[in-house]
Amino acid sequence: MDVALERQLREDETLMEKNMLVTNLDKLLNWARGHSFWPVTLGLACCAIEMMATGGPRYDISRFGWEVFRASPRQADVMIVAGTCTRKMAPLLRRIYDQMPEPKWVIAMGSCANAGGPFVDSYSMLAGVDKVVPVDVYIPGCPPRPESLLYGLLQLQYKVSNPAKVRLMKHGK
Amino acid sequence: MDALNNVFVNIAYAIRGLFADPQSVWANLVMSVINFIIVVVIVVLAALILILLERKVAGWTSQRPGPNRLGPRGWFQTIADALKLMGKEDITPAGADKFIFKVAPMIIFSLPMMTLAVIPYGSGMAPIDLDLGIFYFLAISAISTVAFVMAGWGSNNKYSLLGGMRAVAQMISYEIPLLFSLLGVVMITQSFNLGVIVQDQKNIPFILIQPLAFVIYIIAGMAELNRAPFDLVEADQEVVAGPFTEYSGLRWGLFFLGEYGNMTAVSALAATVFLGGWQGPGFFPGWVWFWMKVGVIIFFIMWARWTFPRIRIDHLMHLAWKVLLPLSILNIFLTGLGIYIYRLVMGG
Amino acid sequence: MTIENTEELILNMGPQHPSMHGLFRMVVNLEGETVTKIEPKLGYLHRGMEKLAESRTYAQFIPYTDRLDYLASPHNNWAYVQTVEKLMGVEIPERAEYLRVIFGELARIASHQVCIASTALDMAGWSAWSYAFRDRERICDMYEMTAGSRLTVNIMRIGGIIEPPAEFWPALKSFLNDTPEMIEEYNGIFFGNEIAQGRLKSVGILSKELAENLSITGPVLRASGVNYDVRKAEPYSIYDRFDFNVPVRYGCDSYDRTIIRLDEIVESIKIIKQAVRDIPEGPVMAKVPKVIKPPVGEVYHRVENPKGELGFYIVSDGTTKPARVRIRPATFINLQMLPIVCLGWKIQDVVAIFATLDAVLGEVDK
Amino acid sequence: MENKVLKEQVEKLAALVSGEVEEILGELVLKVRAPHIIETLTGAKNFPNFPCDFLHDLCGLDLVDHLEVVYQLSSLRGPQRLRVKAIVERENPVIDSVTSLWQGANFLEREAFDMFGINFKGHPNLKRIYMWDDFEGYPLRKDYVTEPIEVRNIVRTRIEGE
Repeated sequence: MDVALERQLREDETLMEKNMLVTNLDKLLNWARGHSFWPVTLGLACCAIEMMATGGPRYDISRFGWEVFRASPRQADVMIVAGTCTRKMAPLLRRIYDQMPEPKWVIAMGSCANAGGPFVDSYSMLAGVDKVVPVDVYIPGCPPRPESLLYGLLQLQYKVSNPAKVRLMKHGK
Repeated sequence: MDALNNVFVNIAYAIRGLFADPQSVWANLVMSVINFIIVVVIVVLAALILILLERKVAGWTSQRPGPNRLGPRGWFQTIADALKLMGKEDITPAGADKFIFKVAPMIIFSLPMMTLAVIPYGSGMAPIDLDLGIFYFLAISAISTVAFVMAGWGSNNKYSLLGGMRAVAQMISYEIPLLFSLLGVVMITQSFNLGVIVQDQKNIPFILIQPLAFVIYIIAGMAELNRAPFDLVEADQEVVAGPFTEYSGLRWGLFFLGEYGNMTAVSALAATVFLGGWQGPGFFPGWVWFWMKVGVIIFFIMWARWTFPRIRIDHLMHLAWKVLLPLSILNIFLTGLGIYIYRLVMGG
Repeated sequence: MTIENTEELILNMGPQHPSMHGLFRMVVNLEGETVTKIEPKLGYLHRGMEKLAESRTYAQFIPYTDRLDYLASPHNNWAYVQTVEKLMGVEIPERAEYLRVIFGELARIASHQVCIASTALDMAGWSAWSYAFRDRERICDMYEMTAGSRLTVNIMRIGGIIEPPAEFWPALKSFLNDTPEMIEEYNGIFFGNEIAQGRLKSVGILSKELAENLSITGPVLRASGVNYDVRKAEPYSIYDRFDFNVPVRYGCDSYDRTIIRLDEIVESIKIIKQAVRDIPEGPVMAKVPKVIKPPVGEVYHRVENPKGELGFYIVSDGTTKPARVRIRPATFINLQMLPIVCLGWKIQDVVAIFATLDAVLGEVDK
Repeated sequence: MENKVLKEQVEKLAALVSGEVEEILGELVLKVRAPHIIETLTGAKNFPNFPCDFLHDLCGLDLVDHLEVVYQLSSLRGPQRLRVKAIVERENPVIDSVTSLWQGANFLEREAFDMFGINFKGHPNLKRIYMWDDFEGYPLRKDYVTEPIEVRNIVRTRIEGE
């Protein structure tokens, strides 16, 4: 990217931060959102067990305040797609996503959810949930370790709390 | 000590003193507004603290640390949660009965404020000193059943409907033993006034005279609150979230506030009626004693929630109608007998 | 007065539902809270394993078996590699057999712990869930030392197994030492609980005759009073060398289906202790050709998976890829009891009965 | 010894239903034509001393020129095992359902129908079990070509009621 564009982007960001009335409120809300992800229980396959283990005593996702797994998508903020999404499941996955209230995020946990994983050439597989829902964080692994999930959530927290920085990062900076 | 004990009462006097006539309508109105604000603050604060406490207790029972990242020992966690809930989208399902759907959480939220207004938090510290305190308390808390049904029906969701129906069955059944368990105390004190009941426990808290009633009250109270092991109404594993399934954002947050407010109210009544309310063996001012007693009961309720599995619906009904109700009637009978004998002996 | 035109409530549970253990879906007809009809619907996790096997070499398919019943992945590896070994006529070294038994039984314990945990969780027993998961982590640690993975271990090879590192043995020993206390805790927090017993006892009766007719296997069958365990009836590997009992219970109800897993944990510990005592030194891999090319033929082999009998039916056409791999998933067949057994019980019982089946959707849907 | 007695019985049964008996890797395999399947399985279920009365598994098998349905039989009371194979035409794969003998065949037959398109006559609820209802083709047949990834990635529309 050329220097001029980068400068312009940075100026845009500073302008927004300085001049928008709601920015401070936004900051507060983003801080709150980043520290209070309530995932919807969407354990699809093997990764779900690691997701449960993350909630278990050893790894304890509750330290970060993210242990409130909501059964109803209406009360959830994050959809952790833990496992294989088949073509039969895909429309339902989309439906659960649609039922979640804004703002919402999606984490694709595991190779299958990222890109189909080892099953990608099977007749019943969808090659990654990003064909169905917009994914914010991809966590590789088959299945990812609980630490990976926590790290992925921390990355999402960073993304949510610092939208300006992430917007710049999107342009390679 | 006395100064600490009466700090709030004195403040109230001081405020009244600002008016020309301390007992004028205007003074009463201002005091009512202040009382109302205090009760709202109690409900909201209680919910904020209790939600964190609940998560800590959950961690403790399952050998986890619980929230500890945000702020000192995780104390800001609920603040973040509350702020986040405020920022969420508010969804009203297309098929919902919109008016009922929107009113239900407000009703739930308003009930604990109404009930907590009659509790004496310290000597002379009842926001409203009602002569029919217990009666009023029970009457108001019974309304929550209606709110649950409204939420269940209004959502136009099968899980919600099922949860709402469960709420009716459960809460109406447990209303009766709850009421009867308190009657023993009323018979002894000859008063519905909560202040009088606390005064009468100067020497001995009623839990020692009425242990059976206390046990019945706690069990029925837990059922009234829809807390595990009686949380059939919002049983995650069966009816997703019961009547709250379709609620999102702040509306759902109101349900949360209402739930924890109700928990505070039921525990406060237990502390008042059975544990001696603000009466304590010194060391602390009365209102500190009161909240400590409330805290112990709340902790017990939470502990039970995270330890026990959920009871089945027919066992639930069995427990209400065939165990608790006869026991509470027996308790009333025994109390009456005791009062009779006491009068005979003391020559009353 | 009779009310006419009443309607049953048709409730769709799943595929995304907290008590459905993944992506199981059932359509439940309810009369009040009572179940009048259940229709299970599967396939939301169908990944086409059997088709994939036809385009993979024999060795390449081992990691896929991990993802069948992901709670007991060594068992799936074991069943598959044994089937291939049977087809090729490979004899594997003694030490490898012992190690396979150790890992298999560890997997059984881990799987049963999850079963107990999820049964408790489906009844909102949060503490019991976390206690069982806490203990399971230690088994995951042992997997991790050996295979580098916590869940899908891919630990076995055609002709042998991975040799565990030196620190595996002390970890195993300390785990075995702590097991009596662990079982005591499960008993105290879950099985001894009055409410849990009330929820599970004499609920969801699966009679012996029905169980046999429905081709049910594993702990569910044994909880219905049938003393049948492949490890005893048709000892594969070296199970004939160990002294252990097959736990059988005669209650046929949900409670027995759950607590029989605790009994099996006790027996598994017994087997592991004997295996650790007797394990010889030596190689852990047999001499197997680099390119695995079994002769033309077909073979069916089954092992006792924690959930039931896991069978592999492999047809070879003499090439490096199997012509057909058929997986007999135990819980898929066990699930057939659900529409029959649940009739007349409350919706809460359906959740509990489903939990006692210990269905793992990876295996059910393949 | 047991195996010998069982073999005799299987041979007797084979003669009755005009099937063939083989022994593959120590296991008895009885091959029959599709119309005889109920007769064969009833016979196997009622063997005098070694009844093969437990349906272990049922699966389809594609042998390019014809399809087969493979039944794995065993017993909970003995070591006897028997594999029965029913030959089904590829063009018109029809066979009698064995749900009347074993209720446990219900899901297994649905699976074979789903994967191979074998039609089980008399099955109470013969619908696709794994794939969705309007899926085309029978995936486990050898001539089934997996759709390219671009096609598979198009999300299908939800069927009402799901």
